[in-house]
Amino acid sequence: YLEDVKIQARGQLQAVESRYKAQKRITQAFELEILDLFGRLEKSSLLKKLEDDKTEAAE
Amino acid sequence: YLEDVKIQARGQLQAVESRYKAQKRITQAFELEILDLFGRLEKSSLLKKLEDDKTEAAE
Amino acid sequence: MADDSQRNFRSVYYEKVGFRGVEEKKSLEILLKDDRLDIEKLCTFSQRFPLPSMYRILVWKVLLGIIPPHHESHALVMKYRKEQYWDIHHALHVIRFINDSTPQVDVFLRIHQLESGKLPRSLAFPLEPEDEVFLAIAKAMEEMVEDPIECYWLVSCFVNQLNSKHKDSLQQLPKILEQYLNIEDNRLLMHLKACAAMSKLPYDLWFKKCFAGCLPESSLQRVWDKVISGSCKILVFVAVEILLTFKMKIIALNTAEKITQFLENIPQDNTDAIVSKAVDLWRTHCGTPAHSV
Repeated sequence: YLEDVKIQARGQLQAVESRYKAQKRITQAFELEILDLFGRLEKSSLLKKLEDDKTEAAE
Repeated sequence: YLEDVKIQARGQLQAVESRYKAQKRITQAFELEILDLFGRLEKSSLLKKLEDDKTEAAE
Repeated sequence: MADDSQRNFRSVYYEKVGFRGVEEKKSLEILLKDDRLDIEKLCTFSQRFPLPSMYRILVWKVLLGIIPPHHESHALVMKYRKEQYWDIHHALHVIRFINDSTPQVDVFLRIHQLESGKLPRSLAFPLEPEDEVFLAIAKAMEEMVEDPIECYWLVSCFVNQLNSKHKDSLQQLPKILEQYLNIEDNRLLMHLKACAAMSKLPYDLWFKKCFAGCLPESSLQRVWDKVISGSCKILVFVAVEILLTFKMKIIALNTAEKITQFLENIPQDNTDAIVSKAVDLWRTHCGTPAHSV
């Protein structure tokens, strides 16, 4: 009977652990996304700056 | 002793639960950041588009 | 043992005279009534008999470890599974990998990729061969399972099972196929070899996708019963029976390309009989199914 309780507990624990691991994967994916978005934002503001400079130089 | 095992099992379950919740809070913070970055990126590309249109109109 | 063989004889008899499944269904119901499900007995059952369709999904979920043996925990564990599904689903929305019009199977793929740490950096990346396998299995499973969350878990755990437990055996299957084809129909094997078709048979469709996209779902699920309960060797016998069934057609074709193309699109009207024959052949060659892998 004791064995039974242990097996039952393990069954539940596995499911909660899997949910926790998934949440961790999400955090990792979000981290990458944030880095990527920062990169794109910087590139776009750099581009903008370059264009502004060009426009100024032309004027 | 059986009672013991049950208490232990519940303790483990709760520990993973609280780790899950902590992780979820991180995810939520990251989510806000991502939404913000998307917003800024869209604004900057919108701005760029507006300026491009202006330049084209001026030419 | 005597009891066993007698029972086997009886159920074969029932199968023949059309009472198929009456006794089996009852014995499965008894197994399913246990407070703690006996995984091994459930495996043995589904190795021996076709699962009654009303219990199939439940048995698959137990065998694939989606729900644990204890009845008492089923509701709680399914609640966790659901939350996990929606957590990832929502996250994929946030990073714009899916939207409201993304087809269900693509949603499943992205969830599975994220869970296994294989989400590509961009949506534009081409799919990997393993993604194609996942999608084929998901499309077939979608036809069998109504609830999307249940369906996702079944696909994901089935694919994981194929990639872990069955990985080595799956690679052996083409060779084993040749062995059995040699026994069953040497002339057909010679023809396939003469056309250099043996190396070009649709092995990915047969053994990696487990016939998803090849057989209609009603036949397919009877094959998957055996795979999920532990035997991937059944796949070889389904392939052998496909070859035997369409022998005349195959003999008439004389290039590997034509043969492969035909085998990738076999007629769908006779597939139930093919699966039944494959199960019989598997029994003949592998003895008591419970002990074969």
